[in-house]
Amino acid sequence: MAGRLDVLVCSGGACMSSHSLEVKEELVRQLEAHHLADEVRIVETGCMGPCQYGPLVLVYPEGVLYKNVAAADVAEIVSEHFLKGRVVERLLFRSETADRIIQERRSIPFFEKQMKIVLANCGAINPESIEEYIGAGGYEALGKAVTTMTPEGVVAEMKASGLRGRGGAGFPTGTKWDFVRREKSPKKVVVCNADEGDPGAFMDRAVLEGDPHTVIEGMAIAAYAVGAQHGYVYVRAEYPLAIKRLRSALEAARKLGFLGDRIFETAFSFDIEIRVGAGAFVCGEETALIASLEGRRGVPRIRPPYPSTSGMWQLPTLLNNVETYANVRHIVARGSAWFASIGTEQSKGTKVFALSGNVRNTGLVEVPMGTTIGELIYDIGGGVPNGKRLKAIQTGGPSGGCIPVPYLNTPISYETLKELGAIVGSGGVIVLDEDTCMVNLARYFVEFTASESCGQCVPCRSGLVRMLDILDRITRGEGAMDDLALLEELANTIKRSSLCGLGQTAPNPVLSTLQYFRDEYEEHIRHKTCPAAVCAALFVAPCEASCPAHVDVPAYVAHLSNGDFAKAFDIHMKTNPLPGICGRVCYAFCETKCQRAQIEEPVAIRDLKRSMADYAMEHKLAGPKPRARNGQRVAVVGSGPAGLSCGYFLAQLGYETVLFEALPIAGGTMATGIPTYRLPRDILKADIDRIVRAGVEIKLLSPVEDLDELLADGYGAVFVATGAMKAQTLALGDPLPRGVVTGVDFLKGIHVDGTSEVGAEVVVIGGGNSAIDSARAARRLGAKHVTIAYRRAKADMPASPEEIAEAIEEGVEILDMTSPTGVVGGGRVEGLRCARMAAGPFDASGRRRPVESDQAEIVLPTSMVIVAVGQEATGELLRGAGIEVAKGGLVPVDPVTMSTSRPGIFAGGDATSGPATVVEAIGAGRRAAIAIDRFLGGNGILEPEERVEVATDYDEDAYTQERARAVPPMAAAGTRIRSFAEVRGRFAKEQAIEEARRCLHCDRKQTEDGVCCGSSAGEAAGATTR
Amino acid sequence: MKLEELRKIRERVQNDLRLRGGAARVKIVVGMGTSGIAAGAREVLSAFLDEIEKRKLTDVIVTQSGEKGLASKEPIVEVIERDHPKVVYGGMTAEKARRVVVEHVIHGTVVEGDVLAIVDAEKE
Amino acid sequence: MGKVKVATVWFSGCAGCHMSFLDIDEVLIDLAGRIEFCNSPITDLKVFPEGGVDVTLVEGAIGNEEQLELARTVRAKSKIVIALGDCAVTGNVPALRNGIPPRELIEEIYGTSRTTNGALPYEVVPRLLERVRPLHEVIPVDYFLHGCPPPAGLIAKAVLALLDGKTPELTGADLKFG
Amino acid sequence: MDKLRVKIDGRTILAAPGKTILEVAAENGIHIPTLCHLDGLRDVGACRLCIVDLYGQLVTSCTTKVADGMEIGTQTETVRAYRRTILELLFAEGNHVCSFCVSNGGCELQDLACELDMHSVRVPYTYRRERVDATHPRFLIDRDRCVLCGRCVRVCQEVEGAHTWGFAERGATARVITDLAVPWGTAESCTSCGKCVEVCPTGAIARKGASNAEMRKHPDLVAELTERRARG
Repeated sequence: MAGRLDVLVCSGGACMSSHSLEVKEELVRQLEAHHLADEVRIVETGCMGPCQYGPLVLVYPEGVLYKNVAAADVAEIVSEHFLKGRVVERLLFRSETADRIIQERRSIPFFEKQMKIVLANCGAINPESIEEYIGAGGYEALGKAVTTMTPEGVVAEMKASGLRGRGGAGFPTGTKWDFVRREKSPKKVVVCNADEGDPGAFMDRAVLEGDPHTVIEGMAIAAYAVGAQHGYVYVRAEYPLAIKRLRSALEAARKLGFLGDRIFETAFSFDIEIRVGAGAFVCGEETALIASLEGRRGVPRIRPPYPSTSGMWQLPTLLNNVETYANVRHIVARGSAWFASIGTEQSKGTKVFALSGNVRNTGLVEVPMGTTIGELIYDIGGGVPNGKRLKAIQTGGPSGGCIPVPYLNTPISYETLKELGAIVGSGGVIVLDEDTCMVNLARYFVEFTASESCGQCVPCRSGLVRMLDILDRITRGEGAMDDLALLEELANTIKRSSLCGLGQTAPNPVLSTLQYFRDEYEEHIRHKTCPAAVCAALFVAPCEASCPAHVDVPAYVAHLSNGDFAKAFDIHMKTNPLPGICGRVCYAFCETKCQRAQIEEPVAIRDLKRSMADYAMEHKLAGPKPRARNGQRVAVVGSGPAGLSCGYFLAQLGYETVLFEALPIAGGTMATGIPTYRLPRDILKADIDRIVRAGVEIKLLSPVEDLDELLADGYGAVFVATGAMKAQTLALGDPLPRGVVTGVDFLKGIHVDGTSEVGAEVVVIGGGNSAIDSARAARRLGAKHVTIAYRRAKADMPASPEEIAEAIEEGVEILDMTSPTGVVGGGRVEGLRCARMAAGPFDASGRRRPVESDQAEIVLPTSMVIVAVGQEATGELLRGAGIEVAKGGLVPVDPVTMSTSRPGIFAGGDATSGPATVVEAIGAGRRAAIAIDRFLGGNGILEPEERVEVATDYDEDAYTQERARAVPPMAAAGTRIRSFAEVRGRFAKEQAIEEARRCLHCDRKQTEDGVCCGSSAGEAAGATTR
Repeated sequence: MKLEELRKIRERVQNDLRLRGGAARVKIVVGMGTSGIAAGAREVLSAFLDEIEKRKLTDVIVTQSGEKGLASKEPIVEVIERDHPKVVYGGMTAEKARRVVVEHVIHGTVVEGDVLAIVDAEKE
Repeated sequence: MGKVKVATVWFSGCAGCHMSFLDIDEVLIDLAGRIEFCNSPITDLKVFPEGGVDVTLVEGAIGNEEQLELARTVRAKSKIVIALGDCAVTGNVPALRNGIPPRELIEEIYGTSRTTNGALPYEVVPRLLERVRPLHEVIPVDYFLHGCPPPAGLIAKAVLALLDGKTPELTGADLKFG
Repeated sequence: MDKLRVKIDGRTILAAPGKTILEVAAENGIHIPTLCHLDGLRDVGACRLCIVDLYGQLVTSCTTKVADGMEIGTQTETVRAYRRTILELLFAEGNHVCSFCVSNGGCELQDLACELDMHSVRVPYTYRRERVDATHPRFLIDRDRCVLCGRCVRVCQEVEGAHTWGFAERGATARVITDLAVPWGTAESCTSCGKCVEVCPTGAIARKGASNAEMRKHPDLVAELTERRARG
């Protein structure tokens, strides 16, 4: 009886390591049990591609693809799907963008944009069945070549196809074949290079494991074309499955006469042997590979002579890579014109890439040359997971380079990637997110090549070790700026004077990171910081490193875990004097880097901070004592977070500090913009009052118009923190009807002026937090229907995901891909005209640029439009003091000292950075206070004592077990929209202590005898490589 | 091995691989819910598979579905042909299944007596 | 014209370079009229001149914390710094101890010595650095005089060129180590 | 045979086909620094010190044959800088302490420092620590002074035919070994001919008991031998 279902079980390397063979065995058992063995055929296949989701099971004829199948799931699949025809939904793929399940393999986005030529059979046939290979058209091309074409004809086809070497160098394959064909030698050799050694590259393995005959057929055609009798596949010993499948494929091919004497009853005879390499990376270099094939030490030799004239045993030798051979039969069978129609002008056909790193869908993909990098990463790869930002992609492994975000629209080809300082290489693509340290990445690759150098030539052998020394020094914070020049000089020397390709390309990872991420090297050298919080010698813990104010999170959390809230508060005040505010509105950069996420979820650091701050407020704690007054005076303009922070730390250092505020209330945007349901004003006041008690004088209603007057008044220095309060506008009509306001004015009206006028229908334009704030505030003021119109995709909204989710709960509707073009209405606004947008090419931020779609314009009926599309600084005050102001009103300052071009005048916060976060402003204010102290003759030291690790008094091991993150109480959405009362509740004291104990103490790096004393996850956090 | 021999192997195997092609002309869906199986859907399914095998039909696939909600008419079978309305047969037996293969699938004549419904593809 | 201020210092080395300096014979007489020796093991002036010097010749590699500190002072207070001899230029013989942990070294040398009765000098003498380093690895160096010791003629050539306000032409055989 | 026309450092020179750039330069009195090259041995191009500038490409002159119309720069800024950097790398990876080396004054590495104007080694030194192998009755090897030029390996293979010397390991740990990495004194294939001592450019392989003044090497011995053999 014919089968009714074909069930393909992926047995590629990745799926096998996630136990796909157990799934297969269970399938066999279950089919027997249900008497389905005759109707359902199980096929073990090679790699299907999306390795992340293995084990994969593909069921035909429906084409249903199941992911992450465990043996325990098999019974359900058999009884539900195979017997009753009900697809098991929980094992299906899910769309990344829309919340839907995808049943069929071909509609999964991962597969949609791919074009499988090389991988056509991988995951589709049983690699151990030559019959299935033949059924899929196999050996037809070999038959066609040897019976109907001349060798010259085959070579001509290869040339015309435009195929280039897929091993990395991209040399035209047909030309290479022609060289070998033209050699006058009775004996010639073809060699397949399967010594795949790049970290993160596994395409050759997948082909050998999933479709070995395609390589055999390609080699046989090549042998016919160049006139060779012997073939060798040089495959690394680390690929036992590939060796096994190749070996059985060779036997099967011999048995059917595709190898051996008189192939297809012609005069052509050819056979292939397998040679197993011992795993030296350098043996991927062709001359080293040949040396190793011959049984000698695997070291490269000088070319010429090239292998095509003198290779194995001095015979003319054709050497191509696995993927190159895998293309051959398709070109012969379907013609060079077909092949040449795929790809770009100079790079034809497809390329297989191994996607790995920080990307949702890791695995093997095959795309036409010319596919853009962005399509590869986002459309196929599914983008960067865990809400992180893309930083760069690394291609070509240790010989390749990095490509940063602004180049996402680059079509992939040999030429374009080379222009960017990267290479196509063998096809490894490592996606790097914001948590990657580029210096450490370069160090990793140099460490690899330094240890894989054959040791023959001096620049590579000794030079790479010296580069590694220097990179090590930099990642330890011991680098000097001169090191960069030396590093570059060494890199260029090695690149240009090494003997073989290994050395000539080994410096590329350093050169390309220096090209695009030099600032990161400089951060390590000048400021001894690792922005990605990877280089462990340079920070206390990842949370501390990622905090713009560098709050010693591990220390205060440790105090909290001991129940000592007062000590925790003291630690916090050393670097951040606004704990009540930050405990509520902080972006919590710390949590995004929290290593606890490797176990389940980050520690709820912000909520912990709030508990601590509320405790301090209720117990009227003052924080550390300021130094005695030193008699000098400093003026601060603006009472937002930057000004308050700078003022506080100046007071701590002994300065008499006066804050000038133009408005009748202190706090800047925290008072005028952030709604009270997020930040109650008594909390704001408590934090500010504490700063006043610490010795800062705040003068309200005191606008400053002339900095020189201040300096003449006896202030030794001035810190300008006037924020970015000017609302940006859109050209929506002229004159604008009533009912169109800016988000800034709307929120300020509510919180400062006490106005509360709102329409029944409100449309908010924008995607940032102030748009969300406006929308949620409008709901609270009684608006029936609030819509946010945003021109990009929802996933691209800059507002925090938490805020967006809460807004939706409160009934705010988000209309993304919608760009307002004008208002409708005369006296009063009646509607908002919007164009519907489509996702265009990627912009410099790595998001897709919205472009107008062909959908018709829509009109949103509304009685009020709130424009919250961004704010900017004016720079007026500083311009008046003769300081140059850049575009957007921003003032250029030194990032460490916050000093402007004029000595004695410092600036920070939104005024210099543009709209940013409270905690960034606090960090800037503190840095400025230190610099002002130095400027006025002090030593700029705020904390003279060394950091002390806080001992804890509970059983830490118990808390490294999985333990859910604590969630504070939240008011229900229905209640929330009835008032401006605070939405988020706080932990009970015991709950806070419990939550604090989830901290893994990444700050405890090593004990004296060099043993890491943290938990395993703590070690992971302390490790420099990810 | 000659080219002709190779092609023979291929034809034989292709029949074997037809399920994976996704390009079948006719799809026969057998309702295999609890009531379907109770009414003899297993035998119907086997008969379809057997008949298709015997007649070397390479462009027909047989698949299964769940309960159709019409227990009294089980076993229920749908015959879906490209560019044709879907034909739903009820009260199938192994014998009737073989007839559907010959008359409907091969010759394109609907087996009138057993038809429950004819459904336009768009209306689904 | 005032005299040119010259200092010499002696770090981890054998004093051979200073001996070679003295070996420049009659040139010394010429020099005596043109330079003022500010700080030198030869003159036994132990404090590096606060006001700074024009040229400092540094013999020896950097082996302990005191030497590191003084090397930095030398750099800060000298217009020109010359690494004098292979120890200062390459680390030479003193650097052969690199790779052996300082603690082991001290225990080996002092712990087994009769004259010190096994007392280990941890506090009273400057701490050894993990590695002995050539001078230019710790401070920028302007000229390198190779040799163990550098030939007297080479020293004379370099110093006289500097006194004439010229750049010493150090090339070819002048760069012979050992 | 037709002569090829090449330009070396601006001078037009007629050269016989099949010769390397290094040979043609030497015949015309143009000196190119070398280390792993030795007349009479197969060239491997490993030390990279003889690189020359083909204006667009750098090649090792010991392995690259002259071609008609070739323009060669042997002393361009680029090659001089690269040679110096490479030499610094050589000095940094070993313990080349000339002052107490038996080859002091007769060392090709020491001479190269003078020739290439190497004032200091700007990269950090490695301070290698390998044991001296003095198990051979007449010779010894101090691997800290080895530059891995491979002359000992080649002379042992190509001229003596003993194949005692070989390479082991890779990258920074690559080193020359005798037989299968046994102490030299126990290497059964060694004929104690001493050719390795004569060709070693530094003080790495030396005669035991020889004083500095006695330890003068005769690498030209190899060319003499091979020429005589060729003559029969």
